[in-house]
Amino acid sequence: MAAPVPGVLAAFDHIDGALDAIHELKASGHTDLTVYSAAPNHEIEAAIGHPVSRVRLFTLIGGLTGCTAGYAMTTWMSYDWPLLVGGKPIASIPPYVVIMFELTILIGALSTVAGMIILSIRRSVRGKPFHPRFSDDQVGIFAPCAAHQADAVSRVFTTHGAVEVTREG
Amino acid sequence: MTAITQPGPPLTQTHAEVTRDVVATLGTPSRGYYLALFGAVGMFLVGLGTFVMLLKDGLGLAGYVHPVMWLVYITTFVFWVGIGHAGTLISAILYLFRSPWRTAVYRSTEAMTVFAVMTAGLFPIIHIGRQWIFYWLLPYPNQRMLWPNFKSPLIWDVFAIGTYLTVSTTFLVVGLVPDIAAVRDKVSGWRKKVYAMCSLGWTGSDNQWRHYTRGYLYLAALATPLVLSVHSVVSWDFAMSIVPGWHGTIFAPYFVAGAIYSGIGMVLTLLVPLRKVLKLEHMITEYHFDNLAKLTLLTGSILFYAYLMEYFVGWYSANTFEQTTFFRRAFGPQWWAGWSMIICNAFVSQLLWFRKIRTNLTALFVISIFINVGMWFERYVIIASSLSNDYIPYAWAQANPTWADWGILVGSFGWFLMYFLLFARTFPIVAIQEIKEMIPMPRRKRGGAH
Amino acid sequence: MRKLAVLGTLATMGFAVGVVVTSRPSNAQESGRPAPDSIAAPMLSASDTASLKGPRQPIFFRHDIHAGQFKIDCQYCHYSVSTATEPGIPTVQTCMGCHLVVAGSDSGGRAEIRKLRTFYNERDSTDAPRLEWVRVHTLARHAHFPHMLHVAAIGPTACGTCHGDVARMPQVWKVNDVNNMGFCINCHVERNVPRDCSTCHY
Amino acid sequence: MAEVDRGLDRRKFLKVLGVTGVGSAALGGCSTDKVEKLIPYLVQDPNQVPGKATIYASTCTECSAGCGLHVTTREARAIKLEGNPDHPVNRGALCARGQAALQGLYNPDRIAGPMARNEAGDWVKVTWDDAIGRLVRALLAAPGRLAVLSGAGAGTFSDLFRDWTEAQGGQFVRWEPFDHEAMRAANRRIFGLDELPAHDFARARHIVSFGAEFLETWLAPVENQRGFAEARGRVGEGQEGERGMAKAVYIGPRRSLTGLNADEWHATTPGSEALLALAMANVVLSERSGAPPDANALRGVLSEYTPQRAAEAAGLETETVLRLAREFASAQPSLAVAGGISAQHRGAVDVCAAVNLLNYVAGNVGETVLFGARLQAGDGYGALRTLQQSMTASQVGVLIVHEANPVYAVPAESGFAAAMAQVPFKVSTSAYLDETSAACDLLLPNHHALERWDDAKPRAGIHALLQPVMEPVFGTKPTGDVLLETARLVGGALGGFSAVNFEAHLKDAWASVAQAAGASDTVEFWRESLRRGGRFATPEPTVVGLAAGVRLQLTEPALDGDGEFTLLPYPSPMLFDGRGANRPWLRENPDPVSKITWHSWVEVHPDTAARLDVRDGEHLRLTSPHGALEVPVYVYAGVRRDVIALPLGLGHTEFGAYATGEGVNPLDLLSADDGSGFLPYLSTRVEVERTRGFTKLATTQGNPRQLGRGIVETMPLPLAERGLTVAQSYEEQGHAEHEINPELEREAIVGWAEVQQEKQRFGGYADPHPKWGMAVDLSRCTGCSACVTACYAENNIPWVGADEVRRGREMSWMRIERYWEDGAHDGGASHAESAEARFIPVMCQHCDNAPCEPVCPVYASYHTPDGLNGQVYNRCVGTRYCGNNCPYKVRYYNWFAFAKRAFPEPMSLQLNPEVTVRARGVMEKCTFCIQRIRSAQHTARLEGREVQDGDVVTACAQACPSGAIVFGNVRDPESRVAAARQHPRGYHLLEDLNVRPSVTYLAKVIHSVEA
Repeated sequence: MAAPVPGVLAAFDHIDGALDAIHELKASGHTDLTVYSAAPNHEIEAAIGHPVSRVRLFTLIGGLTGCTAGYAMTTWMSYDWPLLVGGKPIASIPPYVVIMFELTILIGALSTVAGMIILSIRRSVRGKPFHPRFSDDQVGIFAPCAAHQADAVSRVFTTHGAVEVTREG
Repeated sequence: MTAITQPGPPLTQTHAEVTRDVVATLGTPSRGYYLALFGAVGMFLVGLGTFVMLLKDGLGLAGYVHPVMWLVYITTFVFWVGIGHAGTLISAILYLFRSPWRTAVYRSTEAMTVFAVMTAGLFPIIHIGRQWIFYWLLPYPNQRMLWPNFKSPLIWDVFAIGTYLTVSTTFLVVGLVPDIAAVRDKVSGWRKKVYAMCSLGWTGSDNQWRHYTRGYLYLAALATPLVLSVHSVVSWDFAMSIVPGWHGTIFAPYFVAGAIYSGIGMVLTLLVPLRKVLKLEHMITEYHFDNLAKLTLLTGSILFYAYLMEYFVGWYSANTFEQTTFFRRAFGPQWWAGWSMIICNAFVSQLLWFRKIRTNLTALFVISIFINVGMWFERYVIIASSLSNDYIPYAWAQANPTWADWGILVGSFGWFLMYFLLFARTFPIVAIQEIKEMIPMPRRKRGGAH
Repeated sequence: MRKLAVLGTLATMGFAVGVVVTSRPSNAQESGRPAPDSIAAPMLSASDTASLKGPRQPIFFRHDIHAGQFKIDCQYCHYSVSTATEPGIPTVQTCMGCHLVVAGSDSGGRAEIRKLRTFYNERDSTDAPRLEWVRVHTLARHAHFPHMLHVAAIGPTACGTCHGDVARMPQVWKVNDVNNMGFCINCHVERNVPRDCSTCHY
Repeated sequence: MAEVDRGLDRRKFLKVLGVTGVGSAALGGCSTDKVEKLIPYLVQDPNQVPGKATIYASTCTECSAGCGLHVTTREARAIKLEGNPDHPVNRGALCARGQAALQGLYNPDRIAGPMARNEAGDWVKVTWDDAIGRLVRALLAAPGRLAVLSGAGAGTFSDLFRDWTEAQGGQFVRWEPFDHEAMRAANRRIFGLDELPAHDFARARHIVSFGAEFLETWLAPVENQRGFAEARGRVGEGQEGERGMAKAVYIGPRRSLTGLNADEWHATTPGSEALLALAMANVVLSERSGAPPDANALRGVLSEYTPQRAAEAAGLETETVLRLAREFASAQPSLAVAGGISAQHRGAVDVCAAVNLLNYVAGNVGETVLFGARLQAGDGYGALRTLQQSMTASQVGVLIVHEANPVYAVPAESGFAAAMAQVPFKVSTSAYLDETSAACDLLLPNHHALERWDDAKPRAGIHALLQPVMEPVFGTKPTGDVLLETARLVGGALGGFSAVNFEAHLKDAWASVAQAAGASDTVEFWRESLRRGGRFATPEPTVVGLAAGVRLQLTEPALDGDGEFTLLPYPSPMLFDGRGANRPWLRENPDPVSKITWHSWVEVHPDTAARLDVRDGEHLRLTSPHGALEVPVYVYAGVRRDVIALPLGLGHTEFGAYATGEGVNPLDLLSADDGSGFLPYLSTRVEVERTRGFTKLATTQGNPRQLGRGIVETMPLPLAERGLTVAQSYEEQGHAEHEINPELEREAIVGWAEVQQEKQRFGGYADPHPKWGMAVDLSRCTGCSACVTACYAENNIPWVGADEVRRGREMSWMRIERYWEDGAHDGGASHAESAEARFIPVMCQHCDNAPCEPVCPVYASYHTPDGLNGQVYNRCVGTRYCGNNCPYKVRYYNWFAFAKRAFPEPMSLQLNPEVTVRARGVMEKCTFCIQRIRSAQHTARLEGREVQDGDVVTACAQACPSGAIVFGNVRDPESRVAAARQHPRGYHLLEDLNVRPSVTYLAKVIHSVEA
């Protein structure tokens, strides 16, 4: 396990309390929050204010790669050992569009997943505390902070109705 | 529109209840489940035994005749590919359309998709004459320096089915990850360890959700054209040929509609008993069935239209070959298959105009069985009846399926059900996180922030 | 027909005598004076075959002696190679054409030649022993390889292109996997000759 | 049966085979893990070069026609039989039965060596010395009480056998089932000549057959067929021939293949043929001058045979009889033939005599009926009956049966088997344990005709040779050698037979032939004769006149029994008299008329079938005074309502695995009556009764009608003579315009095709190549199916058996489709009597835009640079998409490992090493005999020249007796096929699909039907 990150972990039953806490912490300079939720939540997203995920770039590049690969593979392979079938040209583009399309989707999808994994790993949750109830019905907020800030942060959490506040590290 | 915008699950449910109820489905299964599983495995073994016989003696064991060179195996292949389509339609297209009713059912339909496509994927291998060299269809570098023929619709099939299987599996797995994490956090012992491994370190952190939701959206966007393309490509297996009764321009939309129709039929067949067995009545409700039934009605009507058009074009073309084919489809030696298809698909689906029937689960189940049978017959008719009387009358012949055909068909159902049952028992069959997304989290103050 | 056979036998015998005569100098190479263009074949006996590459044959026939040392042309024994699709395995009669006269220079060789003579002499008896060479090069039966065209196209080095330098092999082994389509195709691509499927497969 | 040892001597084979192993073995992937052995020849036949075919000339012994053979051997085993182009009878062609002789050679049911019965009556193997010793002791024990029944054709062997028998005071009878006794009797009666004449069909401008199946079994079918095609296929080939298409008329109760090829069929009452022929002769004689002078003497005799009388008896209109007679008279020369086995009723001699008169008064004798040819014939059925009487009377001590199977081929009622039981010692030289040899005491199996020395004199002027083309497959011994060896051991009267063996005897005999021919070098004469296949000369026709005192006493042919239907047994075009029943090629080659394979059937008229309430496949029980049979029905409008027809050839009780217990033998219903010196086949009335039995007919036919799809295009003769194309002919006849594609559309298609073709020229496709093509003249094709067997033999096509044929799985790369043309567009198999048959051989069309090619995922089906539709078996994974997408349905799939079952040892020795044996799971189809193309190209390359027209002849084209098939390079403007492709009658099958086939069909020309 990675070394524990020092900070304060809070659990909320109520979404509005959690949002208020996020806003307040962000206002007080705690931008590096980790917010756990059991389901994606627009309000949390908005509160944290991350830019749009760059996954779409992976999708685009993957898709274009697939399309190109589809074209290149079919055409090259046709000419590598030219064989005539049914009076059609050696490399006949219309049927190859199907292959191009399929590879666009295939590589696009796989690179999207790869993008999701890579991007998620880049901002790792390693060492950050987690509680199983976050995947059930609570919202968890972890604010990494030095020991001297812990009290202030804990206070913000309690004010906004955190059901449980623990200090880590 | 009101029906669609009305959210699915009862609002009284809380996030905790959702987790609890869904995780409960993974508990010790009932005797009924084991019976079903044994039944499925038994059916699979029947298929396996038949396949071994085919490997040993050859495809002649099946009912093929010259010139009906494709029969039950390709029929069943198309049938299973078609089944898959409903899943992707519900999970991807309806996701993009933000249809709220999909959430409760999409996981099961998507699992059905994956297993149906897995089943379908077996058939090209079973069906070819030299099963042991099926990999020659893949473009891999070899010492013979040979490549496959990309002009062949069968190679398109390889790519289409391969892509479809990969993408729909990916889509299913991606959707499962947060739910597995939820299960992980609810169970203990070795199961926890297994689920922990499968959850890929999911915590539901804001960053994970950020990329996840985007990625999921794009996957849905990529899967959407697949729904249309895969069965179009499968239809081109037929439409690209010159067999009368096959080479119709209508085939792609006709097949896609048929695929979705049959897929929803299978969804209904599976969900009606499943929600009972897994006690999910409060999550999968009449509302969902009503919507599924409407979709069935829509695609069934498209199919009805396609049937009419086929006959119309056959007549209008003034092409003697087409005319003969369609005449014999309706009144030839295998008229019973032709009429089964029309009655089961075109006529029975029209019953769904009635709300009473749409919301009556018993009726829906019966209709869904008709749909399954009818759609299997549709492919059988298209394949067997078109091939049995094409251009050269002297070569006409009727095929009669044999035990080897039925054995593989039964086996395919066994194989499919086996996986589906194992899945339903192992992974959340209802998408936990998406249902939670539908249920607003409790607030301290009434009104809320936004 | 019979006349032809007689003529053939006579010609073979004549050739054998010639070989014996011309092989005299090559005896000298054992004393370290190899004849020009002639390859010295090592002294080996049948008991050494196990250590040699290639399958062990019923008669320890030395291609290195016949083709290497004595420089007998491949087509002398494999006579149909330039006219027919099959190169032909020489008949025992062909061997006997020489070995009626040539008895071998060392005891090992003499023993092998005695085996050959046994096969030949007992040819008419009802339970005659059968000479079964172990096949080294086999081509799948769905591939047609007309030997004569390849010999005509490639010329004198044709045999070695696929079979390796048999003239240096005490016991023939498989140098190239001729039953490997890539092996054929490489050559066809290099030489820019047809590689249409139906050139070989029909 | 079980005691018979059919195991063969493997050692012997290996001696035969020598190197390269059995060049067949199924395609089993590339695995070479197995240690294979190479066995060198000890001493090699100098004629055999490994990898090269050696061809020997020989003579066919499958029927009395005596066609010349070219036997192709590879690695010293016969792999293919083709006709000898120098032979005057068959001129290079060969019928299906002749080609199937190979399956007689390699039949696993052949008796492997001499056998005798032990005390318990079981068969035991004995040595040849022992066997001959037994024969010698038996001969010595019964001096002068020897009888020999031989089916061997005329020649040195037959002479030796006769002399050998007679030297011992024995009785020698030469007999074969279809011996045309009635024709000979009639020739005696009318012309005073006891001989069978030759018939020149090619010169005839009008052909009338009174029940003679001259395209299938009558006299020399291959020769007849060639002549028939010549007579009818001259349309549009140069100015002279244009008006030369002969009209053919068939008269008889059943429409045989010959009948189907005729322009008219008259289903006359059985027994009325003589009256009809005489009435025609009467009309001809009275209306036409030019009859030979002595014919005038007939005027009085003939005058009582009026057309009215004949019409009444035959069930025709008087007008029709008059028309038939006038047409016969006006086309000169014409030809009338009779004496077919299926019309051999008790008045058969009268019919033949009447036809003789008809030919005579029309001036055809000497023109198209050529006496002096003296076609070989046996001693006749009467001699067999006499022999049987002496056997019954215990006058025979030793009976030797050679190449005859009387226990099968004579009605059981004759009691021949019982008579045999009276003979203390019976010897058979049969190669098979058939019905007769099974009743014998000693088996001395003869060499197959391809394994032994012999000669043949099938007719005057032809003295052909048979030579061993390979080592014997089994431990058999030539009967000639046995006779000579026996003679040495018996001594005494037989002391004169001094030759060491039959080969020496034959050469001695030929030395005198050489002397007679004035050859100085007898060895050279022998060698040259052997190379050419014999000595061939055309004898001058004998000038014949009417015999003194020609009188006509027609007797109403009597029928046994009082059943409702007249039974018409007819010789099977494939199985002949039953000798082909154990050859799978013949069993699986569909009957040209019924398209049924493997089993027996009974032909019933549709109206009769409706009345009896039977459909195809339902069983009928036939009961005659002599026996009863149960057979599945085939509803066929080509038989009269009061006639039911049954093919001969099946129903063997002993013959081997392929034949025993299969089908029924119609002879069981017949009486053995011998009153007239021949066996009257058409002599019985039967009761029929429907039973509960049902056998799905093993037919290769799907729908029997073309449904207006223009598969077999036809053209009326006048339009064809004007050189119109098929489309123009449709227009001319006022049919809706036969538009394939509108002009604009065609331009678009052609323009598009050009753009596409531009993009095809790449790699190997850019070089100049020939383009192979084929043309089939449907005016010449008679549907005889010789090409089908040729294709099986050449291309290692496995037979599949009745059950698989029922599932349509026959592998016949080339099939002869037979359509009924009766105006009906669909419906069941039954058709109107007026239906015309249309035959068309359909094989892979090698389309330029082949639909089968682009759908193959692995390029197993692709286009070769030389325009072939290639099929790479080893690349095929078996998706069968190509088969679905082939509009001609000419791709055949190996549903099982058919080849394994079809080629048991030693039949596997017949496999053509040039052609891959297909494994299960792969698609196969006609390759245009690509092995022959490649072989010709190899030869041309070694010789440094181009392949020339005629270098490549496909197996089907080679075998075709009608010369209907032409093959060659269509890019060579000089080639015959290029000319055929330009022929106005040329069309492509399903042309509107724009698949551009390489096979061109020439529309069938028909005489206008309005007559």
